[in-house]
Amino acid sequence: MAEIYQRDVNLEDYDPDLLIELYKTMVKIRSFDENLIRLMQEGKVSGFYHSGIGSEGLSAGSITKLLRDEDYIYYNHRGCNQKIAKGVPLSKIYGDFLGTIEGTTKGLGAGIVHSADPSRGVLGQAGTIGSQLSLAVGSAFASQMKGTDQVTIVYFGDGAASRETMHGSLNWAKLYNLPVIYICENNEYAISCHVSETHGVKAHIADWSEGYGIPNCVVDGNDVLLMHEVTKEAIERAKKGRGPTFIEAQTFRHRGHFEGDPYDYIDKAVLQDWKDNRDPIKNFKKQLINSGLTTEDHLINLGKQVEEEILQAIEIAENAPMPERNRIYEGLFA
Amino acid sequence: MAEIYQRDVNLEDYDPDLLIELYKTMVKIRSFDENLIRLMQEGKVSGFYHSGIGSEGLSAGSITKLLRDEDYIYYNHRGCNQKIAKGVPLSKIYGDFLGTIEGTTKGLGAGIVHSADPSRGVLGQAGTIGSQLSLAVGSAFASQMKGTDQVTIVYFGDGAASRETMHGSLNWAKLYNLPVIYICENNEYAISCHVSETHGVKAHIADWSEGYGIPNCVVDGNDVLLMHEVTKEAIERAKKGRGPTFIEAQTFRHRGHFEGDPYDYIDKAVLQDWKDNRDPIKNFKKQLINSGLTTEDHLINLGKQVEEEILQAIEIAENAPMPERNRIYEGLFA
Amino acid sequence: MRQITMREALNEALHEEMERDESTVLFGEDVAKFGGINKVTQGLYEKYGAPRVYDTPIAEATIVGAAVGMAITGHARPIPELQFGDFASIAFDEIFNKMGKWRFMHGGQMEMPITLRLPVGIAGGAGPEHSQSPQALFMHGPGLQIVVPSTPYDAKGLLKTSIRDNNAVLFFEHKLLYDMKGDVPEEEYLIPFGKADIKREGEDLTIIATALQVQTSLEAAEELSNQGVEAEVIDPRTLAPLDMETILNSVRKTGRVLIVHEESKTGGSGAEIAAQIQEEALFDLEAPIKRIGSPDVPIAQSIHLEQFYRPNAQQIINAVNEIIDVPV
Amino acid sequence: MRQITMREALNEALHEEMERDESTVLFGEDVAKFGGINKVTQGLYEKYGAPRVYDTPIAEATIVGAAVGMAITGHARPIPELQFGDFASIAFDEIFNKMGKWRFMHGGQMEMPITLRLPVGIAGGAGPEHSQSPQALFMHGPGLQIVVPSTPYDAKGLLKTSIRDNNAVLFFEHKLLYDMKGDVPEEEYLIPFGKADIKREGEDLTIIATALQVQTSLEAAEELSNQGVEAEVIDPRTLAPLDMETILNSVRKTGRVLIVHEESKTGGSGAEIAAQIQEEALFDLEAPIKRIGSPDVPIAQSIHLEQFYRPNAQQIINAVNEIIDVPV
Ligand SMILES: Cc1ncc(C[n+]2csc(CCOP(=O)(O)OP(=O)(O)O)c2C)c(N)n1
Ligand SMILES: Cc1ncc(C[n+]2csc(CCOP(=O)(O)OP(=O)(O)O)c2C)c(N)n1
Ligand SMILES: [Mg+2]
Ligand SMILES: [Mg+2]
Repeated sequence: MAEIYQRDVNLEDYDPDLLIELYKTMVKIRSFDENLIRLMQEGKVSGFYHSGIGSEGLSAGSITKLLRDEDYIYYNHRGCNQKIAKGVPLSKIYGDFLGTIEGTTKGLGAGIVHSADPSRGVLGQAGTIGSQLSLAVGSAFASQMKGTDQVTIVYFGDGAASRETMHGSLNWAKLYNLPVIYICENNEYAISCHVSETHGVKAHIADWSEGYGIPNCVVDGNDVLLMHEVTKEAIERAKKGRGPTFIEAQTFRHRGHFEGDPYDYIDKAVLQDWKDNRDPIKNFKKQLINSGLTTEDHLINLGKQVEEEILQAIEIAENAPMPERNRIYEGLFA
Repeated sequence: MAEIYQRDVNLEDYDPDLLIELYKTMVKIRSFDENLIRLMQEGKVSGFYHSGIGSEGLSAGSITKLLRDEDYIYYNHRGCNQKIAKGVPLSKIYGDFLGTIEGTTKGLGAGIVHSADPSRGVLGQAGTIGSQLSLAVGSAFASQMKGTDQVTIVYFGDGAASRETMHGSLNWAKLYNLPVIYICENNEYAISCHVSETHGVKAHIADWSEGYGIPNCVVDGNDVLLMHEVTKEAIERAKKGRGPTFIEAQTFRHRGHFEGDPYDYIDKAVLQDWKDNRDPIKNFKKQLINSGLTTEDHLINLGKQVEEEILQAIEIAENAPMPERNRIYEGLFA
Repeated sequence: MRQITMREALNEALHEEMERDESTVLFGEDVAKFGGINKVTQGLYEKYGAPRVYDTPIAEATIVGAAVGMAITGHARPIPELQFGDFASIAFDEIFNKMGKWRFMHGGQMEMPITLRLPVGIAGGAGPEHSQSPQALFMHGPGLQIVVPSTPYDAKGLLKTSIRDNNAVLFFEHKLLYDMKGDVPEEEYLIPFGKADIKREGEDLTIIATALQVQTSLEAAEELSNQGVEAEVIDPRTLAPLDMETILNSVRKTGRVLIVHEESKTGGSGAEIAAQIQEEALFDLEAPIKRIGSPDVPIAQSIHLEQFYRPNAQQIINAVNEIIDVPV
Repeated sequence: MRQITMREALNEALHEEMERDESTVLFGEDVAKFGGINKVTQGLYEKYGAPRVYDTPIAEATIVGAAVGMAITGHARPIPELQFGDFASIAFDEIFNKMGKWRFMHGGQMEMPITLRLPVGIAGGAGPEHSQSPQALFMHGPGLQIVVPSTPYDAKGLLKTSIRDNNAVLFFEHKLLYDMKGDVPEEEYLIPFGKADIKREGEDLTIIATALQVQTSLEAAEELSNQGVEAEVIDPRTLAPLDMETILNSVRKTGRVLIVHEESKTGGSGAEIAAQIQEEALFDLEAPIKRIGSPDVPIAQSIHLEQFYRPNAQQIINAVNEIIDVPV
C-alpha cells in the first residue's frame, strides 16, 4: 500500500529565496485565477473554466525551482497552476482565454486546455483527459534516447487516473525505466463524483502504480514544502536513471468543477474545513511569518506586486487584437 | 505481491468422476488441436491458428464441472481449449474452421476467433485481444443486476494483459464488486516477446490487480487440480457477492505463436523442459495411475474413444456444405 | 400543442422507456445524481436508482465495452452516454468493431440493443476535442444505426425507437438544440428509422441537412423564399439507414441540391449522400451538388473564431444562389 | 531495372532513412528481433539496436500516444507500426485527435514528424478485425496525410518522403502487395505527396483505384482493352493530400468514371472523390460515377467467403461495361 509521505520540514533548512518564491508563485496562481473569474463575470471569457483555487501548493511545490525550462510538463485542466509555475508569461495565458493574438496559440484561444510553450517545456494538454499519460512516456523516452537528463511531469486528476491509458503509460514507464513523474491531483471529485464512487482501489489511487514496481506515495498536496520534497526526490530518481515515480497529492477544489457549477453535491462542512484549515497559501503564510523569516507587511506588499503584474498582463492580453478569420487556416501543417 | 497459490491436492479427496472428466477434457482438447493441425497440413484450414497444446490443464481445470451453461466465458485466441471445456460441440468448432454451415457461425468460418455458443455461455472473443476485458465486466454487471448467481470468466494471455483496457476493466470489477474472474494464461510469450521484455511489473502480472484490492494469485496452470481449486475458490467468492478474482496461470506454448512460426526465439532447453516435465496431461496421467484410481489401459481406451469422437465431429463438419455467397448478407441486424 | 425543449423531450423518452422495460440500464459520467452535464438524464436516478442508473468512472472504452458485454447476455438494454460525442474516438474500437460487428461476426447469435447517446456540435467555445460531430465516420461502419435528430419531436420519437430497437444505435444530440423548443404531443409516438422528414416543401432546390443545420437551413429557406426561391429542406433523421428514396424524389423534382452539415466537409456525410445522388440521378441534376461543412481544420477554442466553423444561414443562401444561377 | 518486392522496397526505405537521420526511432509489436510479423522491419534491430528499434507491449493507444509525445519534443522522428491497420480503431483518439491536431490546437508550435505504418487489407482469412482498410476514416481528420502505395516503387519513394516529412503520415500497406515484385532503381528517389500517378493511359473512361485495387484495375483494363475499351487507371497514391487536378483532367477527357477500393463502399474514399468530381466536372460526365467497394458488412473469416469481399477484375469489367453503355 502506498506510503503516506511524511518528512519533517523546517523552514530554517531552506534557502529563504526558495521559500519566498514558493509563496509568491502560489499567490500569483491564485490571483491569476481570481482575476480570470472576474473577466468571466465581465463576459470576456467563455464558460469552460475549471478554477484551480485551493490547489496552488501542489503546482508551486512540484515545479518552482525544481524544474528547468528543458524539463517537460503536461499540465491538467484545473486552473493554470502548472503553467504559471513553469513560467509561461501571464499575458500569454490570459491571451489564450481572451482569444487575442497575444495568447500562446496566437488567437486560437486555447482557453484552459491547449496553451503551450515548448520553449519552457510546456508541451500542452489533451482535451480528452488522461490521453496525455501516453504522450508523457513518449516525451520521456525521447529524452532518454537523446541522453539528456530532462524530466517529464504529467499532471492529471483523480478522475483522469481512471482512464484506460493509465495502464499503458505506467507499463511503459516502468518497463523502459523512464524519467517520468506522475502527479495525480486528487481533489476527491471528478465533476460530481466522489473518488469512492468511481475508483476501485486497495486504499489509494497511488496503489494502482505499485503493481508495476513504481515507487509511489500519497502526500498532502496542500503542503507546499512537502510537495517540494517529494517531487525533488522523484526528480533525483529520474535523473539518476532510476525511473518513474507516482505521487498522489491530496487537495480539494474551493470552487465547483466549472464556473457555474452549483457545487451542491459536496458536504459544505468538509469544504469549509479545507478552506479554513488546509488552504495552502494561508498555512504557508503563517509558517513564514511564525518562522520570523518575513513579516505580514512584506507578504502583503508582495501580494500587491503580484496583483500589479497580473493587471499589466491582462492589459497586454486585452489590448492585443483578435485574430483575423483566416487564422483558422494557419498552422495545420509545418 | 501476488500469492503463489499452493494447496495440497490429494486425488483421494476428489470424486473419481471429476478426475476422469478432467483428464478426458484435457485429452479431448489436445486431440482436437492435433487433428486441426492435420487439417491445416491437408490444406483444409487457413493459417491463422494458434495451437493450445501444452495448456490444456488451465482450461479444463478452470471450467470442467465448475461452470454451468449459464456461466459466461470469453475465451482467448490460443487453441479452442476453453470452448471445448465449456462443451461447445466439436463438430461446430471444426465447422467454424472448415467454413461449413455446421460451424457456430453457420459458414462465416469464425476460425479461432469468433465462435460463439450463447446457449452454453460462450459469448465469443474479440479479435483485438484485450478488448473483451471490458465486455466481461458488462456481462458480469448484467448478471448482478438481474440478481442471478452467474459468473463470468474472461481468459487472456500475458500479452493481452498489457492492453489499456485492463485498467478500465479491473476498476469496474472492483468498484461494482462484480462476479468476474480474470484468468491470465501466462505462457511467457506474446508472439516473439518474452513477458520480461514487455511488462513492467513488481514481480508478477497478477500484481497489477493488487492495487485495486482484487484478490489475486499466481498458480501453476499446468496442474489441473490446482487450477480447479483456485477457480473454485474464485467462483465461490463471486457467487457469495464478494467480487472479482485475478488468477495468473503459468504455462508454456508447445508450438509457435501460429502454425508456421519458426519459434526460434525461445530457449530450446526451456521448451524441452516444459514438454518433458510440465506437460499437464502427462503429469496428471501419472498421478491418476499412481493413485491406483485407474489403469494405463483404461486411459488409453479413453483416449481412443475421444479420438473417435473427434473424427466423427470432423466428418460432420466436413460433410456439411459451404455457405452460399449471400451468407455474408445475413445476420447483420436482428 | 404542448411546446417543450429537446432536453425535456429526450428526458421524457428516457423516463418512459425505463419505466416500460426494466432491463434498461443507463450509465455514464455524471448521469446519475448530477443528472448529466447537459441535464438530459435528470430525475432518472431518483426514480430508478442504482444499478439501473449509475455514474461510471472516466473510462469511455470501458463504458461502451461494458455496454456490449451487458447487451449480449440478453439480460440488459444499455443506454450509455459519452459526455461529449468526441469521446467516441476513445471508444472507437468498442463502437466500430464491437457494437457494430459482434453480432454478425459471431454468426448472428446475439442481439445488440444499445443506444449510445453522444452530445455533439460546436457550442460555447468548447474547443477542438469537445465540439466535433463525428457521425459521418460511423457510416463506414457496418452494423451501426446513426440517429441525428433536429427537433424536440424527432428527438423524442427517435430515442424511444432507438431504445426499443434490438440493434446498435448511435444517437447524436447537438448541444445547441437542447434548449430549442418545439411541439411534442402528450401521447406516445415512435418514429421509424430510415424515414427522412421533409421539413419544408419547395420546388426550386433540395437542401439536405442534419442536426442544427436543419434549423439553419430552414432559416435560410425563409429568407430565400422572400427572394423568390423555394427550397425543399429534407432532414434524413437517420444517416444509417439512409432514406435515399425521399431524397431522390426531391432531387428529381428540383434538379438542384445543397447538402449542409456541421461535420467538416471532407469525408463528411455529405460526401456519401452526394455520391449516391449522382449515381442514381445524374441526368436529373441541373447543377453540381454543393456541400457545406465546417472547415477542414480543428475547431478553435475561441468563441470569436468558432462562429466561422458552424455553417450559417448566409453561407447557405450564397451557396443556393450559386446553384440556382447555373443555367438549365 | 532491378525488381524487388514491396516488402524489400519498404525495408530498404526504412534502412536508408534510419541511417540518414539518427533521430528516427522505430517501434511496435514484434518489430525488433522478430523483424515484424510481415518481415518489413527485418535487420533494423540488428543494425541499430534499442532504443532506436524496439518491441513494445501490446498497447496500441500507448504506442501512438508515445509517438506523439516523442515527436513534439523535437528530438525524435518516430516510425511506429501497428501490427494490423485495423488496430487504428484502438488508437483512434491518439491518431485522429492527437497526431492530427496537437500541433494546430497548440498554436502550431510543434511538429509532428510521425510515420505510422499500418498493414491493411483482406488476406488469408484473417477475419473481420484483421482485414479492414480504414484509410477513408482519416480523410475526415484534419492534419493527417494518408499514403496508400500500390507498387514497390511507389512504396519506397513514398515511405522515404513520409519519414522526412515533419507532419503526421498514416502509411497504409496492403498485405497482399508485400510479395509483389516491381522495378525499383538502386539510386535514391523520393515521391512527393499529392501527386497522383496515371498507371495506364486511356481515352474511354477513368478508373480511380488505390492499393491492391490498382493492380486489379490494371488487370481488368488489359482485358477491357481486348474488348476495345481503353481505361485510364489513376492511382492517387495519397488520399490526403488528394490530387484532384490529375483526376479532373482525366475525367474531362473521358467523361466516365469508376472508383475502385477495397474499403467497404459506404463512406469509403470513393464517396469523397465522387462528390468532388461531380462538384467540379458535372457537365463533363457522360455517365454516373460508379463506385466499387467491399460489401457493407463485416469481413467473414472464411477464405471461401472472403473472396466475395475483395473487388475482382470481373466486377470491374462489368461495372465498366455498364458505364460505357450509358448513351451519350
Ligand atoms: C476522456 C474524457 N472524458 C471526460 C471528459 C470531461 N471531463 C472534463 S474534466 C472531468 C472531470 C475530471 O476529474 P479529475 O480528473 O478528478 O480532475 P478535476 O476536475 O477534479 O481537477 C471530466 C469528466 C474529458 N475531458 N475527457
Ligand atoms: C489489440 C491487438 N493487438 C495485437 C494483436 C495481434 N496479436 C494476436 S495474438 C498476439 C500475441 C498475444 O500474446 P498473449 O496475449 O500472451 O497470448 P498468447 O498468444 O501467448 O497465447 C498479438 C500481438 C491483436 N490481435 N490485437
Ligand atoms: Mg478530481
Ligand atoms: Mg502469451
